[in-house]
Amino acid sequence: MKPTDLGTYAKNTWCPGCGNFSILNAMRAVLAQLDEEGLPVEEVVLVSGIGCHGKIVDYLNVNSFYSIHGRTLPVATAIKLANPERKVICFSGDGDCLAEGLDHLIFAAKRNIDITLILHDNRVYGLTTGQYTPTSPQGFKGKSTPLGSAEPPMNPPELMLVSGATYIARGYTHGIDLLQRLFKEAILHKGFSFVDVLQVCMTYNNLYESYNKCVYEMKGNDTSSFDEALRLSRSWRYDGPDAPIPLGRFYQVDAPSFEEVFPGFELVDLDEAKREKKISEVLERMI
Amino acid sequence: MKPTDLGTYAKNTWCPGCGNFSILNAMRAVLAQLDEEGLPVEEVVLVSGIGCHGKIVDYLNVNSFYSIHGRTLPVATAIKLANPERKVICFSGDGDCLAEGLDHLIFAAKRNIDITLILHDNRVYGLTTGQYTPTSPQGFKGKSTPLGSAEPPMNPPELMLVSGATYIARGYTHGIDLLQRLFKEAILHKGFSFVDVLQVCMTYNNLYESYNKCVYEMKGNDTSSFDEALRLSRSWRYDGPDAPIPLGRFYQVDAPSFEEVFPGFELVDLDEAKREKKISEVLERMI
Amino acid sequence: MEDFSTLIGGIAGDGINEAGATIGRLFNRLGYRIYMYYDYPSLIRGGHNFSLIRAARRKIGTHRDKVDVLIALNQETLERHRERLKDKSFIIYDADKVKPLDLKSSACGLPVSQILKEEGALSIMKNSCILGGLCRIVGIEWQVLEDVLSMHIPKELELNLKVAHRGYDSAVEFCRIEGLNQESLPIMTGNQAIGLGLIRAGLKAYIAYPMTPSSSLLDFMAQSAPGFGLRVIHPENEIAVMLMAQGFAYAGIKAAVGTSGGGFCLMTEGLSLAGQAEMPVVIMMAQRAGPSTGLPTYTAQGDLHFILNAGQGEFPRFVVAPGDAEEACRWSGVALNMAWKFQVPAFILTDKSVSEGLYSLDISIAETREEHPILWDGEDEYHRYKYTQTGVSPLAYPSHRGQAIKANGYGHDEHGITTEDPKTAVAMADKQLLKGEALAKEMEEYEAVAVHGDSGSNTALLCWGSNKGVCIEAAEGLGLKAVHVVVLSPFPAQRLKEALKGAQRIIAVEGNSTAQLARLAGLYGINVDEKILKYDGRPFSLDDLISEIGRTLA
Amino acid sequence: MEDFSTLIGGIAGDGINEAGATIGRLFNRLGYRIYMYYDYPSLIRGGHNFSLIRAARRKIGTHRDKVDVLIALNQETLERHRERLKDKSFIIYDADKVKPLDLKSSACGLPVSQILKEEGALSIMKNSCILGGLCRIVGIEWQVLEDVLSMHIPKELELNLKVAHRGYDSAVEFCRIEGLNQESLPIMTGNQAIGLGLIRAGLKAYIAYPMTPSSSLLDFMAQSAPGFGLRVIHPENEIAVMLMAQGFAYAGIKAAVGTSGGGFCLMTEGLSLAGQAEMPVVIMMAQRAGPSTGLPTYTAQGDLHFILNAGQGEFPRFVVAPGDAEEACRWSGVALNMAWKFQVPAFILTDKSVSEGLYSLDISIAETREEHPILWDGEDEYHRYKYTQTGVSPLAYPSHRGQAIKANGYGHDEHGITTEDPKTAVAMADKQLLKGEALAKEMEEYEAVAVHGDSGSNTALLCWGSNKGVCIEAAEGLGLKAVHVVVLSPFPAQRLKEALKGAQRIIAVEGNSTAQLARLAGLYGINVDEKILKYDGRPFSLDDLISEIGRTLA
Ligand SMILES: Cc1ncc(C[n+]2csc(CCOP(=O)(O)OP(=O)(O)O)c2C)c(N)n1
Ligand SMILES: Cc1ncc(C[n+]2csc(CCOP(=O)(O)OP(=O)(O)O)c2C)c(N)n1
Ligand code: SF4
Ligand code: SF4
Ligand SMILES: [Mg+2]
Ligand SMILES: [Mg+2]
Repeated sequence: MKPTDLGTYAKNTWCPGCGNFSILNAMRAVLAQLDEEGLPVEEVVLVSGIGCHGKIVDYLNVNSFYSIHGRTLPVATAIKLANPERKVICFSGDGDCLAEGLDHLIFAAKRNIDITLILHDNRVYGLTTGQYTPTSPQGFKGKSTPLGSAEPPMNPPELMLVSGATYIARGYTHGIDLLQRLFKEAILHKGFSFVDVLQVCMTYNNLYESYNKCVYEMKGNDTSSFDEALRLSRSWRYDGPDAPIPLGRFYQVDAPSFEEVFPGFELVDLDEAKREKKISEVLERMI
Repeated sequence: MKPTDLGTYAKNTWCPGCGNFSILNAMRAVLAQLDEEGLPVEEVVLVSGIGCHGKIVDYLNVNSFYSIHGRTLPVATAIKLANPERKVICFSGDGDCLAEGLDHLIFAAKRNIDITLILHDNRVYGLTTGQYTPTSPQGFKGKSTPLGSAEPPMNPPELMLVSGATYIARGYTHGIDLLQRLFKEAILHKGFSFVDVLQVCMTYNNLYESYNKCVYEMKGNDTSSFDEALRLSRSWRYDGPDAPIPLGRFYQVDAPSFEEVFPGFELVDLDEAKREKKISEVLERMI
Repeated sequence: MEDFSTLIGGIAGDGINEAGATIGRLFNRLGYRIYMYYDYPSLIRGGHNFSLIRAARRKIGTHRDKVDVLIALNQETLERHRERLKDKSFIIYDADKVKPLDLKSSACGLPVSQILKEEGALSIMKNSCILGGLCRIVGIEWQVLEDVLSMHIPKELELNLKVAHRGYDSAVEFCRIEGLNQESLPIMTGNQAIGLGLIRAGLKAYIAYPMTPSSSLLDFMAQSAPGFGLRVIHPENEIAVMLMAQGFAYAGIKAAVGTSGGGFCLMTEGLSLAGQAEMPVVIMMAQRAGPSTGLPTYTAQGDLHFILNAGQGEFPRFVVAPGDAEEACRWSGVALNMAWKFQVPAFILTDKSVSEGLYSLDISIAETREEHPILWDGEDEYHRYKYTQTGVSPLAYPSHRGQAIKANGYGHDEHGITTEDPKTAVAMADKQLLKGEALAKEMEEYEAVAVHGDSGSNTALLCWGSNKGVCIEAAEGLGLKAVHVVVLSPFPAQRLKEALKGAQRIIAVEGNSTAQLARLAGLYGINVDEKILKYDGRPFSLDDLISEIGRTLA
Repeated sequence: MEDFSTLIGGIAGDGINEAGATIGRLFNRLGYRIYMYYDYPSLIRGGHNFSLIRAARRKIGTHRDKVDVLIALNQETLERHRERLKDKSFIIYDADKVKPLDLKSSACGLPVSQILKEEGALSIMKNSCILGGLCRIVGIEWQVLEDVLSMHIPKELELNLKVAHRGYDSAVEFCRIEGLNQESLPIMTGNQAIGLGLIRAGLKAYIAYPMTPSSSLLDFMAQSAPGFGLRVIHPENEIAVMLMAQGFAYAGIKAAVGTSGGGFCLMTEGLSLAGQAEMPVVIMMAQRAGPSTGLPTYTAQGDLHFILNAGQGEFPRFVVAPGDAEEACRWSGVALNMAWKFQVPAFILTDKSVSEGLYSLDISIAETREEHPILWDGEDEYHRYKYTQTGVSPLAYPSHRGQAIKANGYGHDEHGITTEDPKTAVAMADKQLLKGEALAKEMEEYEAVAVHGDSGSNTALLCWGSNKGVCIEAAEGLGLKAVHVVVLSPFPAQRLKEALKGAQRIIAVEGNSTAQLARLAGLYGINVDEKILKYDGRPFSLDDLISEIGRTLA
């Protein structure tokens, strides 16, 4: 399977130069490669939120559920629990996932459910034309905060770390090799995988220049160490533009995943006769 | 003012022995004392969620808004922004605040808005008669999880620490002196104060015995150190019942609070004539 | 005596609900049909709880004001309910806690505490003691009680039996309840009946965040999960609940959710998604007295129009409001079938009365079998939203090599790819209309409106949901017609008109302050003449309704 | 020429909305009244956007299919809209990008890129160039354009003017738009008008999470915040939005929120809280094509019954659906006043057409002054929910020494303390009914239904919201009556009946697939004979509607 086999007839409507193209291309390549390597693409289900990022599912000829703003994870959770064989990948925005749907994100991490979440972290609401998000730096002048936002930013990798995610990484949309590597690792990781992608929004928050100056790839860090992961994830906290920004894998540990523990018993699929018999037993006990 | 002056005619409907009585008594004492010390009680506004905890506002003859499940903080935020002079105190449950309303909790911490949140953390849904909550240990056998819950617990103080809360402490409902001290500190702290109270639910999750064995009061810890606060808050993570459980203040730092930064300009209160004049100016520019 | 009412009252924590159920089971064993109303405030210990258990030859679904036996576990019970005593009522009380009032009724104080102490029994076992006394007093044989306790007491059965026997021995016979020559039926709450109905129709997942009066369905499902292979999830909030249901639906797993008003609010966005993405999902929505938190443990019928119109945009939905456990069981299965047949949201709309009321259930009537949705034939390329004559597109679930199954909450084309093209938008809206019509057509086969009482009467009571039982009995007693609307959407206007034929005076009986069914019927030119509305959170008793009807007709 | 239509089209990112507004302003300066429809898909760069600007002597609120001038910034515009050309239309295009079609229309290609290059101007300045050309072609004096640009171009005015002049010089006059002897009015979107209406009536806080087509109200409020002393908050989600509004209300700060369908879903639980706790809150709810995400940038009138019934339980609400900017401005003020006078939620129900459409606004008509709520007199003990004859309890806000001001979403007594007592529950529900009646009574003073067109005609168009403009013009053109329902709750049944008096044929004109207003009117015995429904996300043009009416009446 070639990456191009995974395209659709949908017209791509991202802005020229948008970082989402890198995510799309990297994902397409990874899925095609995984298909070759024995993870058939029909076993993959994509779930997207609403925002520019969400459009990605239209561009991938893969099973998908185009959900609503902030709600990728509960949909994905059920798809995974319906059949733990599926590989479920969520595409979410920073407004989508860190504002509207933050609750679900933390619970997905807490449960360590085997889902991969790709955060298209452009630090702005793209599709609603430019408001601050939870990862915008304090003072961000967006449409809803023309005088600058009053809130300091959130640090998603750090938050994920204390919440229980077992794979945490950061990529950047200028750097498709790393993206591919991280996507593949994340998908293959058993447990909740969180990939924060510094996705540049050309139109409302063009940070190419500042990112290009600041990003560096972590090498040799101990990804099994909570403390080291914490230190590295706190070394840049989405505030100042000119601090070094670590890319790569922060953390990866092995831990029981939710779908392994849930529901706590062997799932049976009763045929109608067996079901009826069991129902009669229940009714008996109600006399 | 005596604490008893703060009572109401509402009949108390908590179970005998419920930890909520300690919280009520401690809060009553603290508010009465603060009133004497120059924080008039009418400047205080209480906001509660829904759960056993929520009933506390009925028992305090203080301004209050009995809100809905999970939603104390947005109500409280607006009350604070309406008039930053007010002291706003939220009473919230672990289901209320960590499941239904988790998003608001993290944003309140992120904003560091000057609100005090008392978490009645009985690690069970009391009022709906005994289901697991985000702080119940994995394997908790509640009504919705008769075979044991599949999720590991959340660690609220740790989560608050990385989210930006500037005052974080833990109390226990057997230990009213400490509770009073923490409540007072929290209320007087400028910024978001989070007090996790190990509130024993007699009926659905009676942990008195295990708590009595395990709790200890932190002494001499450096509450200005993020690292130390993190270490201490991670030293017990709501899982095993027999680890030492630190009580007291984990963290307190000084940082700009939301209502100081917001809205970014001096609020004016225009009289009608001035307002009309400004409206005319706006209209002029629309021709 | 073929209509016998018993009230047992005490504080929360006394186990009044279970004690009431046990009393129901005793009568059940004698061949009676049962209805029980359980009244409790929103607190865990203390306050005042009571169960009103009525037993009769015929199936019933309402309580009477007066009682034949009043069982008081505390003084408050006696005082609150003294008005319920008739000349020949009998009072049973815990002699160590209750000072008998100077009433004309016969009474028996059982030395409960003493017995418990002597037997070394726990306080909660006082119910066994009292029930022992009750059996003796009303002439129910010891063996019946022993059978019931043996079946339903999970722990320390021996001790309970001992205590019960002591109670039995301490009392004397006052009357003798005759056994009826009828078989015993299962007795269960409306929520349990819903659970069974859904399971029987093929449910595979149940997701809920606890909320009175829906929580007992979650309990039931969680308990039933291992036996029936159900995935039962209690996630972080109701938004997640509703979205998880859609993930399951997408994957081909039949799922239902349960909630009450405030929780349902949080599901409305997901509901609209189900509409657009055509995801089958069943919503058990148990009404309670609102607005907002309202009276969480009390009943109401205040959310009908909200349910009918919830979610932005236009899409068909199925709404059924069962009137008792039997209907709850049967129609829950229908709801699940309709959801999947037409790929629409389907509501089981109950209230606290139906959800938590206890009823006798005849399973042969309540039976609904699983129906299977239309599946993709595997030919050609799969299109999740293929246009068809009925508007219903064949389903496929992952995984199929070479096929991408694309669900979409955005405006989309047949394949499920987003489009904002005006023609496609119209075609998809027309598809929704078609599905609505097909669903309405299907419903013509179902008895969506039921006529009871004197069908020739020119006065008709018009009701829905939990008021079924009380309206039937009142109508029968007064020689009126009672028309019960079971399906609320698609609205069975034709059937309703036929049911009301000949009625010159229509009286709406509802548990709300604005007569919501009357409003709905008005849309179809059916105009109600009078309204009897109750909105204090309590269900009508038969006596309430009869006297209200008297006032209305006077 | 007193009815002149111009279309300008290009890709997203070309600034088509602003260019259209500028064209509107040009005509405005000549004394014309303006209406502009802006059409764009949900994307940021690319695709196809167009603005249709219509100028006429009288106030208008709809567009025509045909245009007098077609301005094409790209080839697609020319191709998509060629059908709109009349014999005498004129085409203006960017000669470097567009290959003129072989059409009979007169056309002028401007060497835009060349001009920009020569002047060293940015690409976005092409609009100035084109507008320069337009002015010359339709005979608008240079000075008018210079005035408009000077007022509205924030950056690089000089360069823009230069470029515009080059465009002006490159074109030749084709016709001459005569100035009208009317003053110029402010032109603004419905959302801006709402913002002004609310501010004028005393708004002090606006809270919203962005969502098309409500977001531009958030923009406007954020910009207006410093000048008017507004607290403008964009919080984590819509749940927070709605709850914050209640915190402000409790504190005595007049607040409004804004959203669209999906976001509104998340507010319904808070809405019900506002009902129970009697918190005044204004909700600007801008409809778009649903269900679910639907067509986010396109219009619909699909949420009327959802809004009327949202939230569990029963409580009164005010709902107004303004039909244009003037009504939006006036009635938004009324909504705020009613919310506080009766302590109820008040809705401003718009759709994309009204919210984002551009209109001329005569402020003298749109004026609504702030009214003040009934405040506590400071005597005795304060009771937040005191029973009164109108059901409205006097308000007090913290702080008052010795008084606890207790708001409560639970069932409560007068003081605001929780109770589940049945009598109090009834009294509080009756209080809600009383408030509803008082609100309805108050509304009798307002022109909640407007009659336009030929009031003597026996055929009436029945419409609401954004279809006002198109119905008026169609009715006037065809000699019909047009009845526009402005207030939807409390429903002005009496006024509507009067308005429809004499109409033998009522035609509902709506932007949905199920005729929601017709359904609502049906509740009051007002039955519609025909329905003209449009649900492709696009508003009716005058020509659409006239031909539909023709078909209907044929
Ligand atoms: C409940 C709800 N609220 C608001 C919106 C409107 N909305 C659509 S996209 C979007 C913001 C998207 O921002 P982000 O998630 O960061 O995605 P991006 O466009 O930047 O990729 C919003 C608020 C919505 N669709 N649903
Ligand atoms: C939206 C919503 N969902 C569910 C409920 C039902 N409910 C009431 S109290 C409660 C649980 C309370 O648990 P917690 O917050 O831990 O409070 P506790 O009773 O333990 O003090 C729930 C789920 C509700 N009121 N609103
Ligand atoms: S607005 Fe930003 S995020 Fe959206 S498509 Fe354009 S560049 Fe990408
Ligand atoms: S149920 Fe638990 S938390 Fe609630 S009142 Fe009783 S003891 Fe307290
Ligand atoms: Mg973003
Ligand atoms: Mg709790």
